[in-house]
Amino acid sequence: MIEISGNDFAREFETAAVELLEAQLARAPIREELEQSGWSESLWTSLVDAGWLDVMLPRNLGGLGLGLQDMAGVFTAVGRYLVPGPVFDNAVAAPLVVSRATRAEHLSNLIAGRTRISLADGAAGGQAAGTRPAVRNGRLFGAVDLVRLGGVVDHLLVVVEDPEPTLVLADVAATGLTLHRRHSFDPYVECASVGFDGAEFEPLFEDCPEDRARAAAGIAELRDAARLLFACETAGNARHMLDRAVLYAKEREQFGRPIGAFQSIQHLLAGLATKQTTLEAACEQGLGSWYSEPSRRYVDAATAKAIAAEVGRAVGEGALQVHGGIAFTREFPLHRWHVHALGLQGLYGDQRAIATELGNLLVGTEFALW
Amino acid sequence: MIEISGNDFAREFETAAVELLEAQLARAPIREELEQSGWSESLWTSLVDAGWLDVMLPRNLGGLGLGLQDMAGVFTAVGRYLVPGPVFDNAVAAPLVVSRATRAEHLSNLIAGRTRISLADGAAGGQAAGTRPAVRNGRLFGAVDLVRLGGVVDHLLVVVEDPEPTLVLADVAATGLTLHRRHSFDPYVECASVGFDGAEFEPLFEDCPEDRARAAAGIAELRDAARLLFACETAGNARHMLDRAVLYAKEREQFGRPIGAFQSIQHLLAGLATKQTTLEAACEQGLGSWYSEPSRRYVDAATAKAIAAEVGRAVGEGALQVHGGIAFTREFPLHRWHVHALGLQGLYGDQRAIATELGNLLVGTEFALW
Amino acid sequence: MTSPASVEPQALEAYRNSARTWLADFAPPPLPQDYRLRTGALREWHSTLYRSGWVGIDWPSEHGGQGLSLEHALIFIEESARAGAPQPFGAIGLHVVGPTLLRYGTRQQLERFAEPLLSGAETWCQGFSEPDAGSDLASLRTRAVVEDDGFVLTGQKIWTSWADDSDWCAVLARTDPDRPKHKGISYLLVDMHAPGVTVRPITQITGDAEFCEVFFEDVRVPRSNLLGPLHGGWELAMHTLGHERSGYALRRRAELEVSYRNLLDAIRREGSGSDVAAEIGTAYVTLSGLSALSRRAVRRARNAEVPSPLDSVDKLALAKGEQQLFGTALDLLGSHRAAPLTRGTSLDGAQIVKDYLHGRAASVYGGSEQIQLTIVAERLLGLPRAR
Amino acid sequence: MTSPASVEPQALEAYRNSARTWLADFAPPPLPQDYRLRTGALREWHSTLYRSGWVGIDWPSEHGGQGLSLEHALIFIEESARAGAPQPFGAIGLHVVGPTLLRYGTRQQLERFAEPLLSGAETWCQGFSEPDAGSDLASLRTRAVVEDDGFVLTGQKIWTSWADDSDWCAVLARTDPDRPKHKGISYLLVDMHAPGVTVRPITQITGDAEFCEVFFEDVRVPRSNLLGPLHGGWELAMHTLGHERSGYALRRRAELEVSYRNLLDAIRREGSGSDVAAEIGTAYVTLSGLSALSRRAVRRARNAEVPSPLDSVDKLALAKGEQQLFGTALDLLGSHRAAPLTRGTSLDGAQIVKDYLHGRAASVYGGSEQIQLTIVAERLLGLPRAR
Repeated sequence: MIEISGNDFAREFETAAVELLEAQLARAPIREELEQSGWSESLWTSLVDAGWLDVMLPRNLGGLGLGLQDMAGVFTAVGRYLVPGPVFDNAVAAPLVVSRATRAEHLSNLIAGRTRISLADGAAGGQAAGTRPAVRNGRLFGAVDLVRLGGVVDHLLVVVEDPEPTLVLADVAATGLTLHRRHSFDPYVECASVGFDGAEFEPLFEDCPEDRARAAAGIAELRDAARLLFACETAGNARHMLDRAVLYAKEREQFGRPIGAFQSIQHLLAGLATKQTTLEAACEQGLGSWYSEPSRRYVDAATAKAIAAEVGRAVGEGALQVHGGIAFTREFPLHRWHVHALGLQGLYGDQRAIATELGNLLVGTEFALW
Repeated sequence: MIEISGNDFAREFETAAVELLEAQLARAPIREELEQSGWSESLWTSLVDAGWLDVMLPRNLGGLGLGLQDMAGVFTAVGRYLVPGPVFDNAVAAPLVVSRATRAEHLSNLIAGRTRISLADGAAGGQAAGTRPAVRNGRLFGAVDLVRLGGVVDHLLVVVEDPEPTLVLADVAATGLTLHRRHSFDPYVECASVGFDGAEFEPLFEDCPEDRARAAAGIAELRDAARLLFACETAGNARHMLDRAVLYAKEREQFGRPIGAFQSIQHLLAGLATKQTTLEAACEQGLGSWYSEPSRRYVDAATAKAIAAEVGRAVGEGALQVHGGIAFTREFPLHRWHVHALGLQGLYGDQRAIATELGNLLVGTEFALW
Repeated sequence: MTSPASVEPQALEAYRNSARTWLADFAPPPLPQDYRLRTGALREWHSTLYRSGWVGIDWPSEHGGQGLSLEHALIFIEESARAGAPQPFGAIGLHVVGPTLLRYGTRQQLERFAEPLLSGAETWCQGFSEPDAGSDLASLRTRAVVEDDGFVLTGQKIWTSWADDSDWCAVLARTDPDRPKHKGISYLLVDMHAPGVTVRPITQITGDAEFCEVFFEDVRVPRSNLLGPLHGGWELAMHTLGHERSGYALRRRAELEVSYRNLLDAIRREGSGSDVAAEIGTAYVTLSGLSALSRRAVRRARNAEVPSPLDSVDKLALAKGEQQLFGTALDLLGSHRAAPLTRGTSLDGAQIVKDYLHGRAASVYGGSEQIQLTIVAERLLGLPRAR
Repeated sequence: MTSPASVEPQALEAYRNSARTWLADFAPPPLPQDYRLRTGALREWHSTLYRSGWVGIDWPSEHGGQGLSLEHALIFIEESARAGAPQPFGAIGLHVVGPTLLRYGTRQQLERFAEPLLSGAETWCQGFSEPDAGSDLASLRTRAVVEDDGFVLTGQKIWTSWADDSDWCAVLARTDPDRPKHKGISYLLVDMHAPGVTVRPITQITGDAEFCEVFFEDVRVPRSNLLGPLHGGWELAMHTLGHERSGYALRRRAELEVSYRNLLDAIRREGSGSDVAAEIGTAYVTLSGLSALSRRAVRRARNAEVPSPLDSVDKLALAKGEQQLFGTALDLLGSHRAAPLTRGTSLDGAQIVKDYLHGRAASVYGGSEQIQLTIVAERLLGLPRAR
């Protein structure tokens, strides 16, 4: 359980999210849609109606104007209940960007119209810098290899770093934009590759030094937010798998007693619980320093994501082991969480990629330690 | 236990070595010498008298003219009984080199006179190429940072790779040669750094293309031999630690039963036994292909050493854990084996260094697989 | 026990060459993705192999085998894996049921079952595990009521590979519920076409459906289909599991080497950094360790030292090696772990994710990691039994 | 239970600054290598700290403390570690015995013992473990025979840190051999200068000798030195161990960060490859995880949720983190692991090997890894008791 001292909103929103999801997932049609396609339009509508997208939206656009900390509990709930959809993109990325953008009108309109967007950022897929989106003569070129949920949205919020950092909006139906849906092992996250070949776009910032700095800060903030909230989502996901494994260990009997009474299973689960606790604590730390200076925010978000990458996978592998054969059948649902965690593991860098990134900063410069 | 099919010598020599060591180590003065200084001149004399240095020595020099396979069992015994001294250098390196050298007379005389030598090879300590021994104008320059047992020998067998590969002999008392004994955590392996600043030497090969090729092949063989036999020594060392831990787990009682009846200890030890068995099998594989083509020999020796590096340390750490507090007291002898294994782990590369070396070969070229 | 002399290396090398040549000529069929079509192709492949003398290589010739050594059989397995050829369709029969049949079968049973098993005319599955008897196999509940002329079988089995395509099933059933649980079990050869047998395939998380549930409802099994002694099936089960472990490790190792080769080829096409070198080198070292263990397993088999607790060592090392190899491969997919079809990488992401998931099961099937560790602790190391 | 309001961040920051300034001014003494001289210097340091108000920071002021919060105490621990200052000599008294004394001591006992404990005038050691009662602490055999005016203590303790320099020892002894083993134990405060007490230092594999064996032979302990109820010592022992775990983890974490900083400094001086970056980054992430856990531990302590099974989580994470950090450092020594004084490397090899060996003991002392895992499994996860 992730707790942020002095913040009751996060807990309240989490409780509300859990209630909503329990109710929605109790409905057979939604469960069937999810099982068949990994997507349920009516589940998405219900969470939009519940106001998930409004929490961080500025008040002048009709939102609650709250912060990222307040959304943390929602993301752990998303992880625990395996909620599909571009929640981060619409409930976090769009509000963060719209509040920083100097040409925010188009994005405000999309938000007001409940148009779904996906964040298209080459950094999410660890893509080489030279292949990422670039603006040339007022048109968009390059590609983003990994756009989560690229197949269910109408607009892309594109991170551009060449020739200067900026953020732009692109309509997926624009000419010069091609979108390939990609086969995924995780039916809950349909992915797409997006190519830009002279595509039109709507700028969100002016082309002046001040705006470039604003955009650069916005991109950094987006990426920190992604790492931190995907860490929270992973924490929720892993919490679910760990809880299921503990429950199974209490119920499943072999050799005349619950398997949870065997020391090997006990210690396996206790090791996972140690990892899980560390992950939750690291998420708290990242959330707690969200409003600190950007370098502290960056380090704590990166650290939380690195720990999430390791723990999410390890808890899944351990939970599979505790469950034994049943876990490897498609009809037993555990694997959905595990495969989803594998996808989260790689987004914005796995533990080794982030450790190398941090290690280079630490070794190379007088980078602040604790 | 390491077995080489179709070779009874190795087993016989091992049995003889074990008998010798049991008898010698039962003698209180030798035990005391070892406990105080990690070195016993009379133990060394006894194994020289038992003929350890003669097994691989060519027959024309009064040896048995046997091969490296036949010495494998001696090295596992060295590991199990934690025998100090430059056994590899004198029982393996010197015979291998003397049988290849074209100017072998000086080395033959040293061998005949039972003069102790150490192998001085920059590769053992993973030293940067530019700092290793080089011949300039007929004199020796450069350094070897890590010479095992450098403090108890009279002569060094020096690997030179610059300007051309060759092997030479240097008297530790020669002018231009400085030898610094280095503090070691392993009293059984006194180490030294050796510096050459225009030191005289005795060449073992002529300075002609044919001899350079012979020397290069000799150096490659020496290094493969070192990796393989240090892997065998590690296997013996780890076998001792595993056996002690199993014995302790059977005897030590907690909560009214032997700790070996607890699944956590059972599984810890079973995991170590799996590693240990793999190490012994890898040593067998390396020994079995010793007479194959050099690339096969190289790969199997490197693989055995990489596995030894990982297993030796892991078994030691596991054995410490099983023993608990007692293992961390100086008077309980287990730590001697463990610290010795740490030293062996790094010699000629630990698991990561060797994996990187092999990986680069595999990725870079059409290197033969199995 | 006398140790048969090992086979001449030259003879083995010649055999390897002939296998390689034959496999190059009779290029194995590219397997269709469709499961039904694939099993058809596999049956055909089995038949081709049998006609060419590549099935039952180390079986006695009086029972339709080639009468060669285990080393010969292993050579064909290795070469076959390297050529990318699938295993013969009747792998369960050949490797799991077959050795137990050879060891415990009566003359009549061998005459009836051996040759069709080898030829692939009759395929086999293995009915050991049950929903409530996984690691604790001896707690199985499937009953076979003893009658004059045979048995009446009722119960449920699970994790039965390829049961829906099998003609026969080797079933462990409780024939005496009153005895201690290990001592009331018999080993029955059950006709899968008999009335009362129902099969339900289970789709795995890899998307394949090789496992099945099998339901027996008052299935009549003639007395002649009892293998080994009545109520004495536990010994046969242990024999089967020991052979399964050691044989499986040998075959699976050859397959892992092929997977490794494919991974390496992709990395070579791609170019790579030093970090990849360490990972790919580590995987190589691990697989070399498995290869070294397999030499020992062959030696044990030749000396009739099977089953042995060292089979469990092999299985543990194999599972760890498989998980390490495919875990590394998954890591190399980077951010594309779950969406593995990626522009600009030559790694076969879809295959890697499947292999990874299959690898996670390697520490579960055929006796879980926990069970193997306990076997090693108690039987190899002689530690006191855990209570 | 009400949760006290957390302390104002500004107040804490000011406290941190004053600690930092004081530590910079009163540079801690460079410790002599000689053990005797070193303990002398450490005693002096404790005394300096006490006089300046840096000891007993979170102890109630009526017992000689500063009456501040746990956060304040932790800030001083962190800053002290960062300044390279040693812990005060009476660490066992302050962190292990002290909290139990505060919780269970009578007014008279507190008046007698609290102030000299804080000032360092009297130093303490902890006599829990015995040669045959390690993980199974409750099986301890040291007896304290109850007499009219007190107890007569006989037995042997082991792993008693700094016993040879201690004035008092907190001893667990069996006062009723006829009760179930957890229910016949009492917690006694024993004068180490009393007749019948003998101490034998144990040299560790790091070369230090902080641990001792302590022998009690008919040592008389007055009735007034019984802490808590007669035969009720087990509850006190659990309280002590819980505090020891959580407090130790907090202090040790700060020390690990200093070790990390030293390692990083050496690597920066040396230059390095990308492989080192991954390792050093991984260690940073691990230590950040411990730092995050410590924030939670402070929250628990503030809410009086100690002892908790989460203390065992912290201890497990700490031991793993420590082993990972120093294992990495050892690996960075390359081939020079056992002969650590190397030309041309700025890594302090001798210190790294010592730290590595100390780290291996981290999963043994204060309750082994196995014990902690069982506590987490049964008390945090609610798994059934292992039999």
